[in-house]
Amino acid sequence: MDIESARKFYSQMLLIRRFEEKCIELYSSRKIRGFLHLYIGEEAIAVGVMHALSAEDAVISTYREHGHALARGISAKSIMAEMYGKVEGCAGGRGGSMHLFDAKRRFYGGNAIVGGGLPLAVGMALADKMMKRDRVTVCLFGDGAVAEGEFHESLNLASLWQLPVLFICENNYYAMGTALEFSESEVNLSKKAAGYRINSFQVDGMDVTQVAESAKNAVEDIRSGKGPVFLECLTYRFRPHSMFDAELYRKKTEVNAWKDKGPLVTFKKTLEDKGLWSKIKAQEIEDEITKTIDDAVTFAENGTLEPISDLEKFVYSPEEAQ
Amino acid sequence: MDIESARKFYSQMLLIRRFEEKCIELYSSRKIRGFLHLYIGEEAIAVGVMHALSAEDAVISTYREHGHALARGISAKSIMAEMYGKVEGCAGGRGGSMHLFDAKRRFYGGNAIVGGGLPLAVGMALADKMMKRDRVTVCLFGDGAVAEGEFHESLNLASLWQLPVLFICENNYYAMGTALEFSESEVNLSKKAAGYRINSFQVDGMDVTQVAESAKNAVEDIRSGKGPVFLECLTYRFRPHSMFDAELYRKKTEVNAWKDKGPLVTFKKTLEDKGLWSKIKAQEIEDEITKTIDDAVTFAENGTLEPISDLEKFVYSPEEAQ
Amino acid sequence: MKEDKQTTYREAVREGIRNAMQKDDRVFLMGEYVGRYGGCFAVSKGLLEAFGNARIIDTPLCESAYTGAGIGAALNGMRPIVEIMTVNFSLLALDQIMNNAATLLHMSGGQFNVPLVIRMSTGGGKQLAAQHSHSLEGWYAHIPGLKVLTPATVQDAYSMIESALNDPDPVLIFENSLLYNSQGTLDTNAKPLPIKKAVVKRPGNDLTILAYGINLFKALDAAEILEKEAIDAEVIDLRALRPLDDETIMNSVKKTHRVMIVDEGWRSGSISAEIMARINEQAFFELDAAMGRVCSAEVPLPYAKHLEDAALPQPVKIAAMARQIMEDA
Amino acid sequence: MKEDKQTTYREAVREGIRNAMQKDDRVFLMGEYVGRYGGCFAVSKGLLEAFGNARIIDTPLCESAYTGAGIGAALNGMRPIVEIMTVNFSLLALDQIMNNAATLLHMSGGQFNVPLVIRMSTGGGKQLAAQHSHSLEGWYAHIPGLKVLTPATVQDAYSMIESALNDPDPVLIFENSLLYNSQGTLDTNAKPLPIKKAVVKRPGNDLTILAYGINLFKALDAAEILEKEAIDAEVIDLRALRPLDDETIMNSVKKTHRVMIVDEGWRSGSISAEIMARINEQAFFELDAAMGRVCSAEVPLPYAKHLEDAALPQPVKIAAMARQIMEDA
Ligand SMILES: Cc1ncc(C[n+]2csc(CCOP(=O)(O)OP(=O)(O)O)c2C)c(N)n1
Ligand SMILES: Cc1ncc(C[n+]2csc(CCOP(=O)(O)OP(=O)(O)O)c2C)c(N)n1
Ligand SMILES: [Mg+2]
Ligand SMILES: [Mg+2]
Repeated sequence: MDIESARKFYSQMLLIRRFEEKCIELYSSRKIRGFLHLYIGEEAIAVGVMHALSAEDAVISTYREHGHALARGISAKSIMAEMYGKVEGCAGGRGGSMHLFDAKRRFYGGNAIVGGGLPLAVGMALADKMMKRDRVTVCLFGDGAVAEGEFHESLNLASLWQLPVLFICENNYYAMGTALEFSESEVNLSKKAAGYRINSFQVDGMDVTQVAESAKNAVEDIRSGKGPVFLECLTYRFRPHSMFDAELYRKKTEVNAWKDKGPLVTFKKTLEDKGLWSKIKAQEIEDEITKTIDDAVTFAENGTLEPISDLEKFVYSPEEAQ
Repeated sequence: MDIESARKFYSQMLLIRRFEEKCIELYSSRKIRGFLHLYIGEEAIAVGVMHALSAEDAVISTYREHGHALARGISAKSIMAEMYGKVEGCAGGRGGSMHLFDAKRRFYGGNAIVGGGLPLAVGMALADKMMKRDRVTVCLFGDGAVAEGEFHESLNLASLWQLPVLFICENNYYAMGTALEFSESEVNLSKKAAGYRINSFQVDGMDVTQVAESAKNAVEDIRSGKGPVFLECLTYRFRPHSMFDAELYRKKTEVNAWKDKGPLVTFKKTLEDKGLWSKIKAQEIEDEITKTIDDAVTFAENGTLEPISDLEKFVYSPEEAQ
Repeated sequence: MKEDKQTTYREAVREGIRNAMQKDDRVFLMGEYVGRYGGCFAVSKGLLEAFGNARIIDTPLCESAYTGAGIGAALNGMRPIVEIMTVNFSLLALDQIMNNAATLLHMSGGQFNVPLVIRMSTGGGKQLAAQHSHSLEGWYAHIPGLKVLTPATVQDAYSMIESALNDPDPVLIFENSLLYNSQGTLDTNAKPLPIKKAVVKRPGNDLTILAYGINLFKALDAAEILEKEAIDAEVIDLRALRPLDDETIMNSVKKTHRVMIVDEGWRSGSISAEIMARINEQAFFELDAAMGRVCSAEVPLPYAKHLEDAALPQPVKIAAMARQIMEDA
Repeated sequence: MKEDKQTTYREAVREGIRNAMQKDDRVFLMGEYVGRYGGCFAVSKGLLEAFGNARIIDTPLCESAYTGAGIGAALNGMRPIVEIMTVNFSLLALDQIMNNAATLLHMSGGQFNVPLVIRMSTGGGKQLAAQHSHSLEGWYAHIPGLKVLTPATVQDAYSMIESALNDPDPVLIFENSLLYNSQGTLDTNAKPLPIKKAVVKRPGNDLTILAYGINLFKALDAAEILEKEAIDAEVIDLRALRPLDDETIMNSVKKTHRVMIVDEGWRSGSISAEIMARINEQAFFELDAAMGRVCSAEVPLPYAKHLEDAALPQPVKIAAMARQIMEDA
């Protein structure tokens, strides 16, 4: 690994971590409202996967997507403004935490219906294939989505039609309060995906380099026309499902054991082992991130509220387009 | 095989065949209307499967269910009356060919939404398991249903909760005009089911004894608490999908090759080989069936039409029950 | 549960379920997170401990299959309560609800009734945006074969569980998620009102305001505003959207001759429209003014608080509509 | 396709699709059996041969995923036409339609529009019973973000494909399966009427009958019956259920002062109710009589012919309602 990648991985993961820690604060002070699903513990996946994409590729995500959005390059400012419900937000303040969008970065949301993004990914990829464009569509979703019918229908279509989709299953072992073993008769999810004749792999979702490499290989295979790929990334969310969750369904000891394997500590250790840790200048990164986040909060605070008279705007496209 | 079973199998299969041949006639003379999906070619499955059930077991079927209904013991009379839209029909004339029902025989329809019966079967079996009743629910569906999300969700639940369901997939290689290879990325459907950790088997759906035996074993396993079983029965429909089908999607030669392997010819050959053919007195059976069907038609012809004033009856249960 | 104590709506639903489960072992609860998590709105908290995981069943994420499984279990002698987290996700189960639950009895010529209860949370007001905030109960009321209940009070939150379970046919119960923390008195011995019975919550002479669910309280607030302007509004809690209690509605119209409806569904094709249509059909010449309605704006609900507030019915908007109707003609 | 020749509705839809596909390679057709089978109602027969299987795509049975895939393809620059065999099966795709197609533009703050066309057959009359016969187009018209078209004539069956594809937002087209064999003249050079334009098909002075789809013809038949009784009905083809053409409707009400609606949806919560609500709101004092509606009976449609006929709107029922309205007050 070169210093540049090391620095990038670390700083992106740390940005996500710090950004969300700030979100917790802002949620408590009621600046952010609605549902807030934190990605803390899972940062390596977003960073590793987005690293493998080009600007032309497309991303479809879930309601737990701050990390995906940040790693895709959407600014902390516009994400924070979104959570403040301001016009300057990446969805104009209409989406909030669960519905980040960014046309320029080909980030198609922010889908809060579990499994709802998978058919969209199939269609995006179908369009690329029809138009012979050299693009990949990445679709992220959780282990919980695997039980939904749309998972089944979408994986079948993607494989049947050999579409350029990269399926990223973020298996954090829980869907809200239900452990995987109570959701799935077959808990090996990559095996499940292989049943659709899709190339499937299980990767350590706590290891950013492993995720990045697997994603890179997958994207290469997809671009070379080998059809869709499914990556199951094993991970864990350190925080409750959302801000309303008493975590009755799992033990503190389990959570703590996973925290010890967290993406930031693991990566730090790797860098130390390779003698790269001192070279990435962690404190500098930390300081930059502090500033980025402060700026984001200021930006959001100073943002504007959409006039109420615009409420019905964009239910349909503007008249001139119709 | 004893003569009794041989006679039963043969006469049930022939009844279904002759009954449907009569249906074609009656459809042409506009006595039967709506959609009419014929089972001709697939009779061995209905007969084999129903043979394995007790009166306490339940059946959930599709729109191609004349054979299932007859083999389950619903009278030709009440089925024919149903297709005539008469009160004496097994659904009071409200269902027609696609919606045969019979509470006494625990025949829960006649579901015309592809895949729509699978969740019902899961729930029926769940109830039996909760109430510790020694019953099996059989759910029949076609290869086309396998692509639907409800297939996936239902198989997962049945396996996860170890429910007493027997899934019978009638794989006739086509869903309307779409051959299996254009529907499924994995065309081995029993393998697909096994992916849910369900005991799954592929059987020759043209061979009534093989179906009967496999179903019997499956039902025994289910009763002994081993969870659901999936049987993929390989078969073929000799006729078009419904009465509106130009069959542009398959070749006459293919159809004819399958006809040579049809359940009646195959079974006749088996009986001949075993020296049982002459003993079952095929002509007697044929005569009995002719009479059964004539009687059914007469019964249906003489049936009564429900008064129009009853149109809204049974949208809700009668007041006294509410 | 003692009488007359202040009880939350959440507790009332829970006690309604507990009561039913104690009385009848055919009753069970099934849905996402009803057990180990304690219910996504904490409604079923403690029920897993009380009844065990054979009767408080955590399902995987598969709305269609577990709703369909509820139908199957109901067909096979049980009295299931299926919980769907929010009405927004129920779209995934609509095929089962309309094509099976609502049709089986009629289609089978009366042979197979479906005694199933489906509970879902509904409504906006929590900044959950466009995929978690809709109010589709009025839309569901279009479907023959279903009954649609909308408990607004703590008492109804409790009693309607029993009414629904006693019904031989599928009943949908819509609980406004914003009401779970509301409080009221609960009499667990009270005999449930008939499902199809609207209730006059505030008698009045000048104008009728029809509402249900959380909007009942907004309508009552509006009535207080109007009272100060000497407009005497009659406020009626519809309680059920299917069947509608035409009799209570028409009696009020005959008294006040002016009427408006408040409802959180999108305006076009709302249950308000149906009520207007019926009043037009059954009491047209009783009307002294055009009827009015206050519904949600026809938008996928936005996240930003000020926009969400603007999109939903509010007491001031209700009062304004009432004034307009009073001035008409 | 020559002008003025008699064309079937089926051919008109097909030529509409062919025309669009020839003009724009972003257009493609996707659905169950649209290719090798020739379309379940033979609408797309011949298109596979003309355009190949990259643009005429047979899907497996998975309504939710292929409808969602249509949305995704639309987001990614295509102009998909998704065919769902009948509206009854579209319930399986409702989550995609409401939570994605209808909301994405608003929810994304205007960034992502969804130029998707979904065609479905609708309606009863073929004895297909309770799971294949419903008319849910009026119900779909409740959803903001969608447009809902109901071509009744051969010309509209053709032209609306173009109108729908030119629209930047999701458009649902409902084709009555009973109309596919109907005939009419087709002018392929005619400029399509705006989507939101109701058309007076028969001017009249005594009473307005609003209808759409196949019921337009039943309404016209009723008008002939009424003519013999010296009742001069104005018959209007609504053409679109969302948006509704309030202006044309109100202009007619102001002329005739009596109005009824014919629609094949279930009565409660029907689009007829919404139209009544709007007339009440916008033209109440123009009305000389209560408005009337002829809808489908509130039953899952039965198989038996006499019962199905009884459940659906029919010219004699329409005429009877018209007489009643003429006698009112
Ligand atoms: C169709 C649907 N059902 C239920 C929900 C409520 N819900 C939101 S997140 C969630 C859990 C999903 O778990 P998983 O897919 O594992 O993702 P994770 O939250 O673990 O990242 C549920 C049930 C929903 N949003 N959509
Ligand atoms: C959800 C749904 N989609 C489409 C249809 C229309 N349809 C009726 S039968 C059929 C083919 C089903 O094929 P398969 O499951 O293989 O059963 P087969 O007809 O071969 O017995 C289709 C698509 C339907 N009834 N339900
Ligand atoms: Mg998870
Ligand atoms: Mg088949």
